Amino acid sequence: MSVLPYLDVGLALLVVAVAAWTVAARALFASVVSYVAYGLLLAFVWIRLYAPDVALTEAAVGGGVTGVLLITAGKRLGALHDIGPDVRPGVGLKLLTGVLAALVAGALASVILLLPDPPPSLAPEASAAIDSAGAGLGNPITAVLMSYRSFDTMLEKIVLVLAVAGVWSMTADEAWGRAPSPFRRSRPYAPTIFLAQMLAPIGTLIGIHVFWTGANAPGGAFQGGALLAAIWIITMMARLAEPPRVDARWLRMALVAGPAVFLVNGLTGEFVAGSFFAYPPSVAKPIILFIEAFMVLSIAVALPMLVAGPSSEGSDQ
Amino acid sequence: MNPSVIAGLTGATLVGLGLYGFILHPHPLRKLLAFNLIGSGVFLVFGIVARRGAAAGFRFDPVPQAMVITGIVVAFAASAVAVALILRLSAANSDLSLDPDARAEPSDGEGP
Amino acid sequence: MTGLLHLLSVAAIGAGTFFFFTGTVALLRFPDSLTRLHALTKADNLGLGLVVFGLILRAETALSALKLIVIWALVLLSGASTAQLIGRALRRVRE
Amino acid sequence: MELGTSTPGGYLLVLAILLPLAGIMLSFTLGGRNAERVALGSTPFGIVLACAIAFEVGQAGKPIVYTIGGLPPPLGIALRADGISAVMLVAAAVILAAAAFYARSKFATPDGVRESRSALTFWIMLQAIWAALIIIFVGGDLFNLYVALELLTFAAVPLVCIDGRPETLVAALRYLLFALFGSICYLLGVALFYGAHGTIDISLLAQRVQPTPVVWMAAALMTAGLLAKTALFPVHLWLPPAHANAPAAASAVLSGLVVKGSFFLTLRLWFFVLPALHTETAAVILGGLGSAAVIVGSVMALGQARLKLLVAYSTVAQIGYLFLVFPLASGGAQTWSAAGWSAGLMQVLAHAFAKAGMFLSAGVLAEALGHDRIGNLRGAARVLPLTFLTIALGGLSLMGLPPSGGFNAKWLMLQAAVASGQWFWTLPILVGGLLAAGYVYRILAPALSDGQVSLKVTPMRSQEVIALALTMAAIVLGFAPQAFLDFLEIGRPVTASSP
Repeated sequence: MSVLPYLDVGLALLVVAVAAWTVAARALFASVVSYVAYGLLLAFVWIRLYAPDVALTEAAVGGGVTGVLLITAGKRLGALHDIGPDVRPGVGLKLLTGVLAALVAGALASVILLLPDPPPSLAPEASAAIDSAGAGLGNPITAVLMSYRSFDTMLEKIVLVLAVAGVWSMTADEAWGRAPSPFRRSRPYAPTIFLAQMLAPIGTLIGIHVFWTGANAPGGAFQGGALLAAIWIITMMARLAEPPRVDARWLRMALVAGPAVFLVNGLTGEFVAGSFFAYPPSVAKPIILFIEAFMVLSIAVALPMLVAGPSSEGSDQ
Repeated sequence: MNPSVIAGLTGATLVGLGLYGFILHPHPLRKLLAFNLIGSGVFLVFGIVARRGAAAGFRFDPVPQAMVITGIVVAFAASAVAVALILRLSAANSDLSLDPDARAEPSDGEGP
Repeated sequence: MTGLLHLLSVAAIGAGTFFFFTGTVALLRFPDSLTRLHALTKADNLGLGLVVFGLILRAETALSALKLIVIWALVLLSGASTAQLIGRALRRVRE
Repeated sequence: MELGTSTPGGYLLVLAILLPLAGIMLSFTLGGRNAERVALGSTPFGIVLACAIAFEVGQAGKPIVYTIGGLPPPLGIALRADGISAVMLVAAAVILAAAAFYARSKFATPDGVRESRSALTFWIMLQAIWAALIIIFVGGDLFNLYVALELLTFAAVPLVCIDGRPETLVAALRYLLFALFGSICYLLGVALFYGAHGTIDISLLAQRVQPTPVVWMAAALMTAGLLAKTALFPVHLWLPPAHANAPAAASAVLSGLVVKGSFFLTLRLWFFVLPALHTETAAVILGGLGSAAVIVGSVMALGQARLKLLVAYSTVAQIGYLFLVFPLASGGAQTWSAAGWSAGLMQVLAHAFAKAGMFLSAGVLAEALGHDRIGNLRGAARVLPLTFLTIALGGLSLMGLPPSGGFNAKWLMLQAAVASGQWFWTLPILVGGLLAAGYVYRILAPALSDGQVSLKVTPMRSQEVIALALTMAAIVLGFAPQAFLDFLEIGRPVTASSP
């Protein structure tokens, strides 16, 4: 076991090196690719911090979905024009910024080393309370997300809806209502289609599995939803499914389903459990799973819509 | 050195690297990447706080970890909005060489 | 029996790691993208296969062994597909 | 003071938040004209709820609290409304309702179209700003407030570039980058607070905070992030193009309310979370930056050629005054400190109403004349008397002349500065007033002089009246009784602990 610290240091150095390359790379596209690799590496750091739930999220979102988003964006920008006249900052500014960044990082590092010992923690409280309010959820993260901080979780889903509305608002007026066509430039190759056909059923199964086990083991609504989202993105890339029109009623309903069910349940909590956003203890687990199922749906729809971008002219022809 | 100290130092370094890129890079997409580096550094700080808080049979404090998951989702949403904005801008305007300070001058008439 | 299994598992994982290592060296040292791709896919598939095999020997339940096999199959699938895609992209660039 | 249990009337806080959230989702799902109907239909309820909360707070004489899910902090999330939250809730509800009714004509879905991009975006984002502000005003949990700050950003940015012109896109992108940077700094501070004290509930933190390096670092990071979002000098550069390029109704909300959201959190941080720290240095730095903002913003406003940009730069200056509250109200239970506190809040309110009214007037003017170049305004007051009356009244409050909320604010600030012996803060207040007089004169002088101006479009009387009503609110604040100032003290930590 004595090899682990070296692995930790090696992993940390690798993460920092890839991050440094993301900042330093001259070409935009190289930087984007480097960032995607960075997101995947980061998932390992999270595993080492005993945070498998975060690792799953980071791998699915930080590496996967963000990767598709940035690579498509990088490709489009690269196809249009690279960064016009070279306005590279001067050496003086670089030096100044470098010193500033180093100061901030140094101050932060020293403060982190100064964090109090023994560390304060809500783990005992969470552990004590987990059976009362989290009602039989073996995964403390899911209990915290769905019970103690349910308000945050609902707001976060509304942030997603708002982000979708914000992305759509970047449409040209003429194209409003049409479907996005993010991948129109590339005709799908046979291997892409094959991959999508193979992955779609397996991935869907794994996504639902991750959501379902999330009640007791690492996983949960967000991670499961993100996997399903990734599957939909791949099928769209393979042109096995076309993105829907942004004014499709079912799409809008799917997007708000999660937060809406959450909100309605929060309101009824006042009458059935004595407080807004409270669950009646006897049926807390089924209710939480019920809400989470709708959140999976919303996430699985929202992430691909965020990646697909605004609707564009020339689609729907 | 235990993993949480290493991760903490990594987090601080990432914040520093990201800050450097965020200030210096003129290209908005590069700024966005740098912003995401800062973001993951900040999440790592949450991560070590959670890891240090191991107690009561838990190997971590679930509260900060839950916050990180929320944070990652929000950061992704932010990236998506920024990318849509950048792409729209590049389609509307052939000149994407934004040094934002230089760019805004004609529209708002502020001095250099 | 456990001793033998343990030995076998370590040997398999060690061999897998070796293949990963050679694949990485090849990625860094080979002259062009196609040969790099070739080395990488070979090394990864075989390397991961051996690691997965070594881990299956240590798996506590049949389900976790099955999960390991699924992981290997998925990586094979995506690795092969991406290699195809990169190869095509390279050919298009050359033409 | 009980912090962890719900008080009577606490449920109103949840309802106030859920109303606009439900509105967002309904508008988004139903789409088209329904988005407008939902937004307009919910604003009166919002005003009623805000007034009810203010009434409950006044009745109780102390903050009203709601613990969500019946789960008290530190594990759960608490909502708390004190005097300043209640007042801000009412102000936000009124200004948002005014902006919504003002915007009806511009963001109506055209006939024969099922749904238009700009209309849908506007009505959804307006409600989202509203929801985010309510959470910011009543939130008791620093991480919950982070999510609200992000909600505010995501709602405000699309409003800036809603008409899609390249310069608005650049302004929106710049705004977004600044705002994201601000949030991430804030979030890092939250992480450090949790690491140091195991809670991020404002009241619990206030009891536990010690002046350690970790806490100072957290406070510095959060303040820096919030300043970037509030556009305090020297991180103000994003504000003028963003606020000036947005449609008038959006500008009114952005300038009047949105920047106040992050300022409000700065207040919460220093006066509610960190009273245990010796904050003189921080207070002087914030006050100094504020003073610089007053001077720089006013001077820049003097040089603008377009009305909306002038008004936007005036926002930069007026934000500066807000930060004088940090040195002027830092005296604990001393009398001058209370004056400084009232002054700060009075400035927030007076500026919110006056600036919203002025931006709406600028919108009427630009619509009616087809331009907003100050150089071509000769004689415009004759064709748009009501609009120029609004601008003049708003200007009165910005300059700080009696009777107006702006005068009250500056008068209290001067009193606090003199009484506390910090006479140097009187300089920016007085100079800023003179400069404000200068830029208001620049608008009014040509408009009142002789000249021929032709109207391209007849202004809508309802829009002019809405703008006038908002500035009248800023004037009426000048007659605020002592009871109103006492209300602002409800729940303020220093006064609660003083005998």
